[in-house]
Amino acid sequence: MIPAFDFVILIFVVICAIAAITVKDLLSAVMILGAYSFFMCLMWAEMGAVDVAFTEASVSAGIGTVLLIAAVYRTTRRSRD
Amino acid sequence: MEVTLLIQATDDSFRILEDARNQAKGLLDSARILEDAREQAKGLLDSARILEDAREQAKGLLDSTVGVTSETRQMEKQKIQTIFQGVQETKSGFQNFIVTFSLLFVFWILLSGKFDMFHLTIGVICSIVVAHLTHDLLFANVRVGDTMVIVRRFIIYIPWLIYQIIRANIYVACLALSPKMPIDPHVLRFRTKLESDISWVTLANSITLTPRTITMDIKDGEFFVHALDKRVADDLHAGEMEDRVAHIFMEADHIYIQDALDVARIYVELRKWV
Amino acid sequence: MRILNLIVVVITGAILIYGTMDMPGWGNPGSPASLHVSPRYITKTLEETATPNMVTSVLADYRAYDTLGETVVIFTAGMACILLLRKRRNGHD
Amino acid sequence: MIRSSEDIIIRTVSRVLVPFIQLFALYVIAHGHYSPGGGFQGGVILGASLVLLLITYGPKETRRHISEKSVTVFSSLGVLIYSGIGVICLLLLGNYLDYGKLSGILHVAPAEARALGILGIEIGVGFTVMAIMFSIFFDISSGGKPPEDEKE
Amino acid sequence: MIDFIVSKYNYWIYIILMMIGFYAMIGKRNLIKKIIGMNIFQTAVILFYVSIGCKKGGTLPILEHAHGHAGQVIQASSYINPLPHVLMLTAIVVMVSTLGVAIAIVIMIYLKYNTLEEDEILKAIK
Amino acid sequence: MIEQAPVLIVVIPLIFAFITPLIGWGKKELCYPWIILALTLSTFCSVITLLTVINTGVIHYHLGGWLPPWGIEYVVDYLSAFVLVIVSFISLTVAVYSKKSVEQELPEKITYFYTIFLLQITGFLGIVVTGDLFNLFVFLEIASLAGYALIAVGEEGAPMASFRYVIMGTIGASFYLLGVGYLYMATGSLNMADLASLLPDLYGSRVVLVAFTFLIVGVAIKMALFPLHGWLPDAYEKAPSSVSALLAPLMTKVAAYVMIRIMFTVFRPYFSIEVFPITTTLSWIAAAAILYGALMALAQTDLKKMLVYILISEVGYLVLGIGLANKNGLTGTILHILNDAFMMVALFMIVGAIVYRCGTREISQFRNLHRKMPFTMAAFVIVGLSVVGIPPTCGFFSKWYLILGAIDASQWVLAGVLMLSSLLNAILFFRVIEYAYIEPRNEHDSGGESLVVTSEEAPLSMLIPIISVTAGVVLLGLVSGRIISTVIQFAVPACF
Repeated sequence: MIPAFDFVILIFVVICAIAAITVKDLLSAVMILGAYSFFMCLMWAEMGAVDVAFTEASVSAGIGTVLLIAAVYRTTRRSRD
Repeated sequence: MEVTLLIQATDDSFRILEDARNQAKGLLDSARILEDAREQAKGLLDSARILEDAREQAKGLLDSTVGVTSETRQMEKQKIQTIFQGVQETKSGFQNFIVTFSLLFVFWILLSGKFDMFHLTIGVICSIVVAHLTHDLLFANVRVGDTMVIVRRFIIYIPWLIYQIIRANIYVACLALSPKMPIDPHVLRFRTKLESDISWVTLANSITLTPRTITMDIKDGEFFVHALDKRVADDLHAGEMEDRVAHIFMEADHIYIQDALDVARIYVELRKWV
Repeated sequence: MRILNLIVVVITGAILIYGTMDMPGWGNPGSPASLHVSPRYITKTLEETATPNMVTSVLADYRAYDTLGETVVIFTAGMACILLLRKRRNGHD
Repeated sequence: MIRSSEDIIIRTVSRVLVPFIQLFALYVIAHGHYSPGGGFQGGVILGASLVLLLITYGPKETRRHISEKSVTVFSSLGVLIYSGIGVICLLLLGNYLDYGKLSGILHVAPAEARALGILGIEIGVGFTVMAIMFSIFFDISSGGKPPEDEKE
Repeated sequence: MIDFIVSKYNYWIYIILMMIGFYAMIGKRNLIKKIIGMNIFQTAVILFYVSIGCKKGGTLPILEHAHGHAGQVIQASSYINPLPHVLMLTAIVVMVSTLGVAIAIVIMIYLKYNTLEEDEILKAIK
Repeated sequence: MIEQAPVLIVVIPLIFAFITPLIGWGKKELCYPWIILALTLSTFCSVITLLTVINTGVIHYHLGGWLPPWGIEYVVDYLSAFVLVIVSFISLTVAVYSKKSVEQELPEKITYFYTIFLLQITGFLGIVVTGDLFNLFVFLEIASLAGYALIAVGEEGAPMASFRYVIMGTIGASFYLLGVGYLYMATGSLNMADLASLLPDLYGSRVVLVAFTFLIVGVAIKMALFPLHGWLPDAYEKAPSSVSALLAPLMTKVAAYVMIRIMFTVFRPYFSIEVFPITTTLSWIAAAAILYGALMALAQTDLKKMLVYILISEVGYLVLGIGLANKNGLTGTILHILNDAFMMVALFMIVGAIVYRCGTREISQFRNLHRKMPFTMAAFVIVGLSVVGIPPTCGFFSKWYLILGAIDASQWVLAGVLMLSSLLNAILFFRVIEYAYIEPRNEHDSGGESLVVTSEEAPLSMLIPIISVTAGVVLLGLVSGRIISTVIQFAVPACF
């Protein structure tokens, strides 16, 4: 556990989270969410939770993002907020 | 009166004679022109024959220089021979399966690193299952019976590719570090002699892996490559990489075994008829 | 409406921050969570389940029933998606 | 939405990669005892390889490899393996999911029997998760239209 | 005071993330945005659990030398607490299942009303 | 095999649910008898469990053979055995009832509908039987996910209602999970009994206070307690009729059970009464819920919507008993879990039957319904009387205990609210009965037409559950004294 590294990732995670809910284009929001999940998983791996990180990487950053992208393609990219 | 008539007749005959002479002259002239044309045609034919010779010579030259593909051809010839002689079914599916299985099992051992009985057994079982499910995927468009050779050649190809990558890296570093930055990016477009999609992709990925060039698109055998400067483009046109990829997948400048197989079937039919 | 939502969110955050005051420090080896139940998982896993990865042994043995529940959750979700979205192909089911 | 992809590079690369992805998934399932991973992660990776096939080759080609019926069978089979192991423990007069009792039929020490029981349920979880992840993606991407329309 | 804040920075970040997700869930009008908020919210809870399990001076929860040193005594303090990780594996699964069902419902809604904005849908239902 | 009964209650429907899709591929018609079989077995096991508990006391079942703080434990005491029997019996009834209405509403999705239906019930049973906080969360999620899916296949507007339920339900579940995490952080344990012995030393800690708050708020969202009830009316109104007949009685009751568990088992009763005085607040919120539900129900013209608001008011009764926190109040609540489950399932089944035959739920179009469906309407009248609280029926007794509890706590206002709500309910039901029974006088022309109305009773598979539950409503009223003396007085936490 290196606090400085940890801290940088935490800041990055917060930025990604805010961006994901403010971006108007849904596809971008979904991609940012994927990045968010990935940074989250990086942080967990760094905190020693390798199994959780592995699962998060394969589930949230992988399948979850794919499902959301499929949904966005299936519906629409536009959003009003 | 009589004299007048005579003179007139003589005049007329003279005129006719004159006309005839003129016509004969014209005919002679045209005949001479024809003669000339014939001469020229003859020359052309000669030159064509010379060209033919030159082409033959060039072909022979090509054969002797591009020695890399001759081994392939030899092999294919033998195989075609057997196909036509025995007209037998090749056991391609099974061989594909075996090759896929051994590849996957090697991959498993690399991942696992455990050599006790239990884990090796699991590895064998998993490899068999996956190979059974996907052997038609891994070698989908590859011609019959060549998988062993392809894998061997591919493994030999990798060190060369790494060497190319290192060389290109140094080159790009020199370009970037030199004070003038003499880069001249442009898009190349060329048609490849490769034929199957797997060889296209191998070539495209090799091009992309090498720094300074990126494959942007492939459309029906036409490559669009982004290159960093002119020298790179010349390198690509020289086509060493293409030749090597062709060598791996046994393509270009040889007979297809697949075709031979097709023809063999017709051949058998014909023999029945006759 | 938006203000109301914001107020709810801020109140939740405030309660959480209030709770954080009494928490043991981050990564403290003496916190109750690392003293009460978990030591047995760490020390006995090899002897009782022959599995060096504690997460696997807890997941699939000590708390296997949770994992069964987890698998059922996945199964439910899959069946739910089929129920909601899949139309029959014409004729046969 | 899903039809087979036109791009030759994607088609070929995914074709070559799928066997290796699947083998890696099986490795993750089988080595859950020693390294991070287990049934769930491996199942998700297996499902992802099927999703890759689906988005590059389209539903028709994918159905040749895994049909809708076998998806349903697999998803039920996985949970049945899991709960079936539990029921076997019940029949061996243990409590539900008490793998230690399996040593009676496997002829190994109780701890080893537990390890084998763990492997068994990981396989079950892997089956279910693979089938369900694929099925959820299939349903969402076909989006309520019968598959016939998607086949171009 | 600074020490107090710094020693628990993980918890502060998790609270911030949770508030972001919570706000997106109840404040945003777009259905996909709500789902994204849901994801962030649940991830924040998972971050909290993982932070509980953390132990300074501990290594990964996988025993080293599993076979060679059978007689060696295993110190509980030298490994990270595995229990929260197990719980969170389950929670992640629950998360993705909820995501799948929610997306399926959103697609049903879109097929019927052709929009993803909550107020427009409510208007269409009325 | 008797000692394995607690786990079989959950595992039997689980395994049957996994096989249901495979059966559906073969022959769709077999799904219905299949789930009836599963639920019958499960009900049988739960009755055995209840009898065992009455005879020998609390059952501890260790899953996987691990001892409690390390493994997961099933604890079946009087309260959970009692709720188990209620849940399994009610779901068996609804399953019998569901045949015709599912065939009418979802003809092509029968297989998957029944699969999820069974999983839903499994979720409820798992919540009730477990003794582990995290295991409870897992089964709560199974029940919720199944519920989202079942609601979304309903009529026009159901997907949107279901989506709001998804959002609210996820918030509730995450709050619950967060509360569990705080408790785990403070104590290091997840087992309820273990927590109960560890927590009293920590009651001053802010971590525990926050954990308690989040647990209660999370459960209250799942339960649709008054200010957090926003998702409920639309969701239950628009669900298919057999689904609302399953969810409406059970979801709220199970959540009430969880609330009792958390407040009086995981935490000692004096925590929520003295250390962190939340019970008084809860009882006032409950009173507001009762009045709000009854008043909103008055404003509805749609019978199902009216029932949904009555349900909100019934949730108020349950929480009121918890909030009073004395012996009579809790007895009332536990008795009301039983009675209300029976009354609500009867009412929602009746609405489903009416919709099945007439295709309408508007109260104003119910003219001559007593001629068309005499048995159904008779059942409606009896259950209506019970909801109002007329003595021989069971609804009276639980209200009686609640009022006693309010008097014990000397909360006269709450007792008044209970009386007032009975009055409001009387008005509500009388309005419906008036439309259904009293024929319009001035329409002589159409009077002839009304005589022609032939008896078009609901099909037998619907009528039998309705009539048996209605008989149960009366019967429970008659034997409620015995129920209290054999089960409920032991189910109430010992310190009251």
